[in-house]
Amino acid sequence: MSDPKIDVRDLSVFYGKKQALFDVGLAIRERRVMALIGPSGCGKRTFLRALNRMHDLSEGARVTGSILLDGEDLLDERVDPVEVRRRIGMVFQRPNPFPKSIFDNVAFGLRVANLVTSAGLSDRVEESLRAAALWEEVKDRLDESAMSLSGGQQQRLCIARAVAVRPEVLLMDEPASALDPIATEKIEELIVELGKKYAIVIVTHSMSEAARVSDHVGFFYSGKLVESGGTKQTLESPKEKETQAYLAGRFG
Amino acid sequence: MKRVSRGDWLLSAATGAAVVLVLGSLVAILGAIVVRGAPVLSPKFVFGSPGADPADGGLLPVILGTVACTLLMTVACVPLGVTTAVWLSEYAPRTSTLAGIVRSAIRNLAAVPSIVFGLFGLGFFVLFVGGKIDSVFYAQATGPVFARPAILWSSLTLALLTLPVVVVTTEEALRTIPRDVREAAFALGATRLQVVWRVILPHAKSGIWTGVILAVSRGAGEVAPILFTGVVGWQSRAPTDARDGFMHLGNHVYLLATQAPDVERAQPALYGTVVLLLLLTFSLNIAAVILRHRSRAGARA
Amino acid sequence: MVPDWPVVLYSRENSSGTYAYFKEHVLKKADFVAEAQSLPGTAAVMYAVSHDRYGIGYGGVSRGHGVRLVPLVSKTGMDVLPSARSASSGEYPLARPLLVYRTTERGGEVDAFVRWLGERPARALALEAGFFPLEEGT
Amino acid sequence: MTALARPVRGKPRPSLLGSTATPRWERIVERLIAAVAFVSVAAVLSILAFVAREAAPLFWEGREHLPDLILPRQWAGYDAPAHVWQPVGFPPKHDVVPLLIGTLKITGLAMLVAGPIALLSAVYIAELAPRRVREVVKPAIELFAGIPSVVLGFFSLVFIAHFLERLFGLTYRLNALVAALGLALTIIPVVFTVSEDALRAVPKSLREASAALGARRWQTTLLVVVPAALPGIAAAFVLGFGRAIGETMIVLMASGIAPVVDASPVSSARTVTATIAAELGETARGGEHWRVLFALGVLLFLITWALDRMGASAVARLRRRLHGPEAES
Repeated sequence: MSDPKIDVRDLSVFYGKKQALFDVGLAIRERRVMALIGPSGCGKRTFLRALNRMHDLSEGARVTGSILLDGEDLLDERVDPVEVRRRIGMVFQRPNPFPKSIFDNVAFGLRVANLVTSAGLSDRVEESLRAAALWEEVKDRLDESAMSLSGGQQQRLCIARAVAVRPEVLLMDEPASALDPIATEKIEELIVELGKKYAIVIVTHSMSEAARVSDHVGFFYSGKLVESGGTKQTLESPKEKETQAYLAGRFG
Repeated sequence: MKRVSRGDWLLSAATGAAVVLVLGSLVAILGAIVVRGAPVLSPKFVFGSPGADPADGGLLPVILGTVACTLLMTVACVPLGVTTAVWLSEYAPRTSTLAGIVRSAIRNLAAVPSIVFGLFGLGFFVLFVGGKIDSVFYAQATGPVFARPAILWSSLTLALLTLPVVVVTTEEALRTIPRDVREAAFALGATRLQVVWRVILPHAKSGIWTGVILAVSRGAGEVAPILFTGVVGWQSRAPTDARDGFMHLGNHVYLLATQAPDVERAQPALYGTVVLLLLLTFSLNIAAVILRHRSRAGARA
Repeated sequence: MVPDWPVVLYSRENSSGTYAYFKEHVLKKADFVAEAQSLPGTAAVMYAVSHDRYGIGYGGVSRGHGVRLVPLVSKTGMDVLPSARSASSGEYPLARPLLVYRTTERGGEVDAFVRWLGERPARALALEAGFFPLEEGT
Repeated sequence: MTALARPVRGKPRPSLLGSTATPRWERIVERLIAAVAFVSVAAVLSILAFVAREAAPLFWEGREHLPDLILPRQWAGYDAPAHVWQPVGFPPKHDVVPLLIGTLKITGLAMLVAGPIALLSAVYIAELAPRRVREVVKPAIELFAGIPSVVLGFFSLVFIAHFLERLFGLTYRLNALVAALGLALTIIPVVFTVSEDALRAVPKSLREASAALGARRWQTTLLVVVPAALPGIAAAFVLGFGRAIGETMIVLMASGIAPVVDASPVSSARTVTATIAAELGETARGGEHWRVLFALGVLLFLITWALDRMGASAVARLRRRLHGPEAES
C-alpha cells in the first residue's frame, strides 16, 4: 500500500485544562472515504477539526502530536493555517452558504486564494457545481441568493464551494444530518462519487451511512480511537468490546 | 368573567401609567414644538441667506455648517469605530487583557460628559495640536492659523464623542453573525482579513449603518463640545475651509432662545430652527430604529 | 397693594463685559447676591423681566428693541434717558464706550478699517445696530 | 516520499512550510487594526491629561488660593464666612461648593423624578406588556434619547418653566426643579433601557417556579423578578445619575444658573457643567479662573468615570447572580 495522504500521530487536543482527544494515530488514504463514528462527545469532531487546523480559531484550544500531510507536519508552527485550509476543504453539519449569490459562493475560495483569472472563474464554478451534482438545478439562476435554495441544495452548494479550490482532502462533518431523507441520499451518492477523486474524512452518527459511503471507519470513544479498519469488517465483526457495545446500540 | 387580583391590577395600573406618562411627554414635546415650528419652514426661511436679524431666518449657512461639521465628524469616526469593533470581535481573544482595556476605554469615553469633550477639544486640538502646527508651519503668521476654534477641531472632538456609539453598535452587529459563517470562510482558505473584508463586513452592513446613523444623529445634536472648539454665533456664510468657524443648528437654537436681540420677534425663527434640528436628528434616529429592527429580524431568520 | 415678595434680580453672565462694568460702576466692586439669575444675553434679561412681575435687570441699550427705557438720575439731579447726546456728554451715568483693540502694527488694512469706523457710513451702521455713534471728529 | 508527491494540474505543490497563503502586508494591516483599536484608550487618557494640563498649574502657581476652592471664607462685604462663586469680582472668588450643591440638587431631583417613572415603565414593558405593545413602545421610549439636549433645554426654558410658574407661582421662574424636570427627560431612556435589559435577563425558570408555587403575577414580579434584577437596576440608576451630572445644555438654559447655597428645590441653581459652558468662552487663558474651570472638568471626568465603574461592576454582579460565577464577564 502507498503512503497515506494524511498520517496522524499521537494527536491530543486540549480545551483549556480539559483534554478532549488522547494520543490518536490514524492514517487517511488517497481516494478513499474514512468514516469517523462513535457516540456524541467522543472526540470524532474534535479530531476532524484538527485536520485543517480549525482549532486555531477557538480560544484556549491546544493541539499536540503531528499530522503529516504528504509527509509534512501541518501542525508545525511555521505552517500558515490558511495554506492548510486551502489544501484541506471542509463541509459542515448545517449548510452554511454565505448570504451572497450562488456564483459568488462557489467562487469565494478561488477569489480569496487568487487562484484563477476572472475568465477562468465561470468555468471553474460550473465544473464545481457539476461535481456537486447541482449544475442542472441552478445553471439558470447563478445570480440568485444562495439562501433561496433548499436545504439539500444548500449543502451541495457548500460541497461545490469546498471542491472548487481543488483541495487534496475533503473533511465532512455530518454533512447529511440536517437534511431530509431524499437530500441525504443525494449527498451520500455524491460522497461516493467524490471519494473516487479525493481523500475524504466524514464524521457521521449513522452506522448505515458509514456502511454506505465509506471504505474505512475509525471508532472513537471517550476521546480515544478505539479501533479502525475496513468498513465492512469493522462494522460486522468489531474486535473491541466498546465498539461491539456501541454497535449493539447499548449507548450512543 | 376572569377575576383579576387587586395586586395585579395595581401593578398594571402603576406601570402602565408610567409608560403613558413617558410616551405622553414625548408626544407633548414634539407636538408643542412642531405645531409652532412647522408653519415657519418656508423655502426662504430654510434655504435663504441670512439678513441682519437672525429672527428673519435664512438658515442656509447654518444648515451647511451643521452638515459639514457632521460629515467631517463621520469621516473621522466611522473608520475608527468600525476598525475598533472589528479588532475587538475578530482579532482580540475574548478574554484578553488588552481587549478588556479597550472595552473599558470605550465605556469611559461614552461616559465622559460632553462639556468635558469641549474642554478637551479646546485644550488638545485647538491649543496643543493647532499650536504645534502653527509653531512649525506658520511661525511667520501674525495671528493663529490653526490654533483657534475651527470646524475641523469641532468635528474631531465630536468624532471622539461619537466613537463609542459606532463601536458598540458595530460590535453588536458583528456578534450576531453566526459562527458557521466565519468557519465556512476560514475552511475555504480565507485569511482573517479576507474573512473580515469579504464576509463579516458585508454581513454586518445594516448593523454598521445603524451605528453610523446613530452617531451622526448624536453628533448633529450636541452643542456643548463645539462651544469652544469652533462654533460661532453669527456669520453670513457657510465655512469654506477646515479652519473656518461655522454656525450650527444646535448652537443656533441656544442663541435664539437666550440671546436673540428681540425675543418676541425671534420666536417663530426659534421654533422653526428647533423643528429643523429635530427633523435632522429625529429622522435619523427613527431610521436607525427601523434598520436595527430589520437587521435583528434578519439575524433571527 | 403689592404683597411682600422678593425682588428677582436678572444679571448677565459673568463672562460678559456688561456684567463686569455693572459690577464695577454700579455695585462699586461688591458682588451680586448669589440668587441673581445669570442670563446669557440682554435679550434674555429683557424677556425674563417682562415675564416676571417682581423682576429687575440691566442690559445694553443696543439690544433694547421694543422696551421702554428707564431714565436714571444724573449727577446734576436730572432724569436722563440713554441717548447719543447724553452718552457722549457723560450725563447718562452708565454709558460705556465700545473699544476696538488691534494686535498688529500700525499701517495696512487695519488702519484703513479703524479710520473707516470713524466715518459717516460706519456711524450710520452703528446707529442702525442700536449703538450710539461717536460724535463727528472724535 | 517527498512533499511534491502529488502534482496538481501539472504544477507541483510547494511545500507547506515554504508557502505563505497570508501575504506579509496582511500582517501589517493586522497590526494597524490593533493600533486603531487603541485610539480609544489614547483618547480617554489624553482627555484626562489635556484637561488636567490646563488645570494643574493651579496647584503650584496660586497655592494660597487652594483652600478657597472648597472652604468658606470671610470676604469683605459679606456678613459671615461663606461659600462664594464670583469668579469675576474684586477679588475673584472661586469656591466650587455652590456649584456642587447646584449639581447635586438638580441631578438628585431629576433622579427622583426619572428613576421611578423609568423603572415602572421598564417593569411594564419587560413583564406585563404584550409582545406587540413592547415592540412599539420600547423603541419609542428609546427615541427620547434622540432628542438633542439643546431642544429639551429650550422646551424646559419655555414650557416647563411656564407650566410650573402657573402651577405654583414660584419666585424664580428658572430654577432647579425646572432644570431637573428637563434633565429627567434625558435620563428616563437610559434608566429604562438598562433596567429593562436587567429584568429581561432574569431567567424564565424563576418566573415559572414562582408561579408554580401559587404566586400571583404581581407577587412574582415584585418579590422574585425585580429583586433578582436588582444589581442591574442599580446599574441603571448609577448610569442615569452619571448622565445627569454631565448634562450641560438643559441646565445651562433652564436652571437660572445662580450659585445659590440652599436646599430649596425651587431656588435657582448653578451646576458644574453650566458654569464651564457659560464662563469659559470669555476667560483669559492661563488665568486662575481658566484653571479652575478646567479643574472642574477634571472633577466631572473623575466623577462620571467612577460612576461608570460602579455601574459596570453592578452589571457584572447581576450576571454572576443570575448565571453563576462561571458566567462570562
